[in-house]
Amino acid sequence: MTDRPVPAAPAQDPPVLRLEGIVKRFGTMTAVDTVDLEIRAGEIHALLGENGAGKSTLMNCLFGLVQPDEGTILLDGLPVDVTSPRRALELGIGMVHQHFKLVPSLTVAQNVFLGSEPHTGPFVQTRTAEETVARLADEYGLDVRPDEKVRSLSVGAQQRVEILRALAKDVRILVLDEPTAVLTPAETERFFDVVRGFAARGLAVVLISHHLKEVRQVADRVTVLRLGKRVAHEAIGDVTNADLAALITGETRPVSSEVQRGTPGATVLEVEGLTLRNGRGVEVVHDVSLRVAAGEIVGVLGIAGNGQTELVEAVTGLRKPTAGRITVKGVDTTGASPGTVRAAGVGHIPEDRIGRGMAGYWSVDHNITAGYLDTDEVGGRLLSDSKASSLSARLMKEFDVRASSGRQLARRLSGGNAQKMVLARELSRQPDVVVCAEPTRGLDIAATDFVRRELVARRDAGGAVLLVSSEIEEVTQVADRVLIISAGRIVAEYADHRPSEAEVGRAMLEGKS
Amino acid sequence: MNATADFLAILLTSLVPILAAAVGGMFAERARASNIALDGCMLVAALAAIVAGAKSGNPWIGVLVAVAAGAAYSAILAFAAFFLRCDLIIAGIAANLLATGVTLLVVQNVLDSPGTYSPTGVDLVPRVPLGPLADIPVLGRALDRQSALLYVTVVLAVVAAIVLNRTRFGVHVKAVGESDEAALAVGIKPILVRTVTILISGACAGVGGAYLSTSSVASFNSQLTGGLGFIAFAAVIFGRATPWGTVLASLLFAAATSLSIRLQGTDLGIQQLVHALPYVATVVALSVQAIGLTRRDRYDVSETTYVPAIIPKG
Amino acid sequence: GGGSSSGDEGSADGTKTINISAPLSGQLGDKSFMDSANEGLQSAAKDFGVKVKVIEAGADDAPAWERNLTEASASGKNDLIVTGGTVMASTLKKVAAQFPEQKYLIFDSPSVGDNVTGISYAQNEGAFLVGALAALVTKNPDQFPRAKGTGKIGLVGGMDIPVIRDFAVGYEQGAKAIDPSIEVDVRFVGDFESAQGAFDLATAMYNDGSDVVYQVAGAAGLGVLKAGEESGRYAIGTDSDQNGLQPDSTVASALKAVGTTVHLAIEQFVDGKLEMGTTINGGIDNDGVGIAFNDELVPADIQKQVDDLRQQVIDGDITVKSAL
Amino acid sequence: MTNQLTGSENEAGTPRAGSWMTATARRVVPLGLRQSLIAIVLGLAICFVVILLVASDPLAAFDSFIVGTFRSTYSFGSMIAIATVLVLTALAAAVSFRSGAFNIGTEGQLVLGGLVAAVTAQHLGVTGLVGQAVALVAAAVAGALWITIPAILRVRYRTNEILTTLMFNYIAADLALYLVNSYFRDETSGAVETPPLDQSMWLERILPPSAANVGVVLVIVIVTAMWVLFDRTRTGRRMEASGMQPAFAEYLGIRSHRYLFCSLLGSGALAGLAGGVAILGITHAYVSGFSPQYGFLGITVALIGRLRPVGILLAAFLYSTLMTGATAMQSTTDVPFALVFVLQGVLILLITSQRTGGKA
Ligand SMILES: Nc1ncnc2c1ncn2[C@@H]1O[C@H](COP(=O)(O)OP(=O)(O)OP(=O)(O)O)[C@@H](O)[C@H]1O
Ligand SMILES: Nc1ncnc2c1ncn2[C@@H]1O[C@H](COP(=O)(O)OP(=O)(O)OP(=O)(O)O)[C@@H](O)[C@H]1O
Ligand SMILES: [Mg+2]
Ligand SMILES: [Mg+2]
Repeated sequence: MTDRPVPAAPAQDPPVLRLEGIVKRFGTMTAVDTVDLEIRAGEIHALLGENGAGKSTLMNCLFGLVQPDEGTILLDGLPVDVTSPRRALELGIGMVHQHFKLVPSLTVAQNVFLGSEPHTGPFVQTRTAEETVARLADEYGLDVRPDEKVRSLSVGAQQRVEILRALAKDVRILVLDEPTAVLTPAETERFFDVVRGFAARGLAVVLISHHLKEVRQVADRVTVLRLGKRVAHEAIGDVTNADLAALITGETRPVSSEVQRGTPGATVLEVEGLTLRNGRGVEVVHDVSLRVAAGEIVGVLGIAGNGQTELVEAVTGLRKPTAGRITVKGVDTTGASPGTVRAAGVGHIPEDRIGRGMAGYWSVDHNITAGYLDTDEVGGRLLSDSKASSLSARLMKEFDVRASSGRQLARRLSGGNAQKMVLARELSRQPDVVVCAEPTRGLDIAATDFVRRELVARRDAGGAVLLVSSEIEEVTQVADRVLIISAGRIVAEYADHRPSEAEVGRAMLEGKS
Repeated sequence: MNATADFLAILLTSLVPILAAAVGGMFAERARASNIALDGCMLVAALAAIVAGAKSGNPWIGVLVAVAAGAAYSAILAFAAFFLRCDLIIAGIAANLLATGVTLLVVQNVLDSPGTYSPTGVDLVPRVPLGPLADIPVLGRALDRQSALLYVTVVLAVVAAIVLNRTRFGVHVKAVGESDEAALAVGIKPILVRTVTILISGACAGVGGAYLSTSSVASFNSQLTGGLGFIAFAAVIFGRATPWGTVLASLLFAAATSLSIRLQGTDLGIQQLVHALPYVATVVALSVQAIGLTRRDRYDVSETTYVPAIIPKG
Repeated sequence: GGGSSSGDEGSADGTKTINISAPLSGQLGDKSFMDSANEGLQSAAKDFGVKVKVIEAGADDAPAWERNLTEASASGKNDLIVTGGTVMASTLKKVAAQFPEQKYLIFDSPSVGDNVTGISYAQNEGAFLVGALAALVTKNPDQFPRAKGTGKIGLVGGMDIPVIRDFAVGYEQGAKAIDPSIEVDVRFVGDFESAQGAFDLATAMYNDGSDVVYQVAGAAGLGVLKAGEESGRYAIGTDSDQNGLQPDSTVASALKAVGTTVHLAIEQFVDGKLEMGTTINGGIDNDGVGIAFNDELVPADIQKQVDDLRQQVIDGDITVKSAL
Repeated sequence: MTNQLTGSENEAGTPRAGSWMTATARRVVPLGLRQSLIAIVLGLAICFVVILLVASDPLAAFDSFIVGTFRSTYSFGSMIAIATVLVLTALAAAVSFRSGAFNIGTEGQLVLGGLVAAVTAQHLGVTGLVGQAVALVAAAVAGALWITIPAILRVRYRTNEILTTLMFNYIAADLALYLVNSYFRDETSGAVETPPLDQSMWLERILPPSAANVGVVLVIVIVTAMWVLFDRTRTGRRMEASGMQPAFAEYLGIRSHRYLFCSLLGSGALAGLAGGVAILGITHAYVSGFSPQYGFLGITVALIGRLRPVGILLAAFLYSTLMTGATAMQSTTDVPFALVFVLQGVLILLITSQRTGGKA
């Protein structure tokens, strides 16, 4: 792809910020490769790219979290070197991170002023801090209570705290790294209004996102990174979604391939009146019933935190139900141990890939063969390394797990490859039931596509797939039946047709169809 | 009446080393830099105190040197953890073992007084007579002629509470304790904060050490802590690394010590078992708390953020 | 380690030097038992021109005692091997059996083999005397201004072990010999090291009414003496003369003449008079054990009363019970 | 949302409410051979510096410290004897470390194990090989029992096992003293010791007069068994998973708690057994202080041996060589045994250092 010239933007004041030839290497791999970028006051500038394309890294250089290996940062045309986040804030550069950087047990005000507390001597002026926060909050229409503990805030509110933190330093350039990833559609809408407000007040906003729709909604211009290089730099008006997708992935392919619907057979997984409590003993799933047939993908769709996690844990034996019944192929597995559930023929692709799905300090071989310990494919009475490694080599090939070798530590795998490794372990034994939660979270388009294909393949091979996800697009495209879960209840079911995103979106939010 | 007073008196004398060390340990723990080497710091400090006291002839110089020594020794821990990048707990265990060895070496080869070092004619840290106040019913008798270090320790505890809850440093400690990322993002250096808290914990343990070797008897022996440092660490944990929690926990364990001494008076014929009381108390306290917590989130599924301190490498 | 050698090559009369090795079961510096043994050895080294090497070991490292003993024996360079402490007895028994040619001297324990001479002390008798004194102190507050006349006395032991119990038995008997109604409060520090612990313990005992506390707690004992000073009561030292440490409150020390007896035994050895397989009994009669009064504090008539009891023990009118 | 907060914090293990006393997230210390070697070299170097500082005759000191052990078959034998015990305590430490919990209480388990070994056979009136077997088994059981409470607390309630096991050391010391005094004391002795064991109960000595004994065979068998268990069995693999990442293990259907519990009991049993071997093989009676900190030394050895059975075997021989060397040094020069403890501390620090270890 060639980097097309920027159309001379009319009546635009000179850029407040220029990045010239920024390079950042991590060991051997170059995360950011001679990237130029210019941001103007009052514009909303979208930064697109696959996972690992280098978006965050580039912005981290700007924000002083990492030091670029080459290149210069010019502010109002003057070269500056941003040695630390502190320095960045002094220069008027603020950043809201992809992963929030808040301290749960501290109050909103304490978080906003963390590191730069207003103080007399060693003592913090709590009142001053809280008053300032309150003022900023209603000035920018961000509602939060300064004295509330961050722990008790919703994700949206936490994000507002992050933004306030930047605003408290009255920044001129605000970087938002995948801000909407964690927001509900409604929250997203409100959020964009706020962002437009910023631009109107002359702030330069950099918005990182994976969602083309959103970008189109708010952005004035867009820059696309691929494999650390800048591949496009456009006014949003001049490109179509298809172009962007192509630029991002580097190939011209429809954003998602249409998936055939399956042909359901006999019911294999059956959940009756399931009731569950969460860690704190609060009932979070109430009397849920569902059934999944062989050769069918049932999508359970809901905004994160509506009981899906617990539901999955219960079905896979990780959490004991307080009421209800679960049967797999007629075998009652209610309250059975995860081992028993597996033995009954259930594969599980967990939501918490890193914490549950794999042992980061184990080699890929060990991780994959861990699913085969009960077979003789890893050796007889005693384990055999040769047998094990040949097995895992086969599966790594089959599931396209890219690693330097089977002996590479799993934690060094990229997110997508890690997920593929999990698939290799879970799907290769052809379980009759596959329970997967957020299987493509944080994956790029290619990896996402791969994972979805595998699920469909399993279905077509007669497996029953329970797909729990909060991504409307994913569920509506892959699932044969869609259940909407809200506040721990199934509030809607779409059996006969694939619902439109608008339909389910409303159901999810309103908690009824 | 007097019995109670005497019980309290012993409780307070046993409290000093535990509380002093615990108060410091609290900071470290709160910054997620558990200092399990409190015992070692105490030991080294105790030796420093008595030597400095003996050479300078002024017990307070002894105390100051002890504080310095405690901090310096804990610096080894910080060095190991943040420069050598050892696991903090293991480094702590090592530091304790090292302390025994080093003190023994110094006593035997530098001070040429094998085994126990008990120089004669060293002035001890003064005791504080209450004068007329001593006649206040229970408290008067309990507090009369307690070591000045008791008051130092109490002040330490109060200051600690204020620092942790009211100052910027306190906020930063809490922040680091909960999320390095959050701290880094606002330019707080976690390693720096942790190092400081570890130094603080060492310094406080130093006060405890000085108490052990120069408050009642000018005598040092590489066994003299008898695990007090670990009890202090337990107090931190039992106190949830909160100021008042730590104080209460320390009081509890001091009470156990005092009780074991009292019980020996009533001849049960099991003196040696009674002697174990403080240690038993520690275990019981920790268990009760842990059980309580598990009760509270008993529906929790297993810890997903678990990584062991050591794994054998291929 | 304190390898403290002394004495010069080849003694006065030009015969080859006698080598003595002394692997101990503990460490010096307790200002008491071990130290006085060491004095005996060093003085002997001076007086008889023998070569003495003291080897310490951790008080809690039994295997090392055995190693040191065996190493010393195996080297064959030592004419006599001196060791001590009841704890050492069983070890020496094993080792001595392996080296029948080697000569051994063990203090504070009876002989444990044909090639071993033992020196045992009737510590219970020494304790008996100080027990009597303690009783007299609490009975005569008028002569002992710091005493409250509570009729209660105490003993602080290092650990609850037989030897210490032996002290306790004698101590109690001595007290009862003065007045059967005397109460005796016995407590243990739990180790022989933590002086602060001993201090707190003793303080508690004074608070509970003891007028005098007798320490049998090794290095920790210093805490007891100090507590006596602090609490304005009296304390009694042990093994060697500790009256000087707290002159205003230490009324006496029960002596265990380890130093002199060891010195004596070595002298006999040098003169070839030391009989192997026998045990030298150090009791009240031959000053193996005794009492050192603090004359500043203890009036003559009190001393007299104690000495009478002493005489009765020597004459056999009183036999002091033992816990061993 | 908590995910958002703890997000990429997992490894640092952001404390959840009350996680202060729960033994959770730690940084991994991969133990590499290179590390062990570097550590040993540096450690010895430091010792030499110390010796140079304190010794009046450094050369003699070095000499006895390093080669003193190999001077006589006696000291060599003593070395073997110590190593025999160290291997067991080290394995005890290794088993618990590998299963993700720190059993710092090996000392206590060892002491009680030793006591039990010294008395059971006598009291059951069995002697000879049977007696030895009974005694050793009893010792192991005792060790296991002594860690049961901390183990339950750790497994069921996430109580900080480091503290509980440590406190149990102190309790064990008092308990042992009490038991010996009131029940098992050798009446003929003034010391705290049980009556000497019947000769037939002694583990056969292989290098008399030194304490080296056939326990060494037992140890080699156990080491082999451990190696197979860790590296070649499914149980071992599952154990490792449970230790390394309970959540992952559970998810795979492994009862991680069960494995952790068993590992801890096993750890205790090994420590107890070590006590038994020390009694039957070296002191032939329970003598208070029969253990020169075998338990803690075991931790060091386990780390030098990279928590792997064979490594531990080698490390144990190395370390006990230094210990006997130190004894020799102490008796020939004026450098105290304490040097060993210094070395111990230094070694642990250097070995678990990720800097000397470089990349995982
Ligand atoms: N600290 C680091 N060490 C090594 N590699 C890193 C580090 N940080 C980022 N990388 C690598 O640099 C590349 C770019 O990472 P970056 O986070 O910028 O991608 P991204 O575009 O933000 O992806 P995403 O959309 O998932 O946030 C990735 O391959 C990543 O693995
Ligand atoms: N901390 C790290 N240290 C070393 N290498 C790393 C690190 N993080 C990532 N990498 C390497 O960088 C490459 C990309 O990592 P990253 O996690 O960004 O993948 P990604 O680009 O996000 O792909 P995916 O979309 O599958 O997540 C991987 O090959 C990985 O091995
Ligand atoms: Mg990624
Ligand atoms: Mg990113």
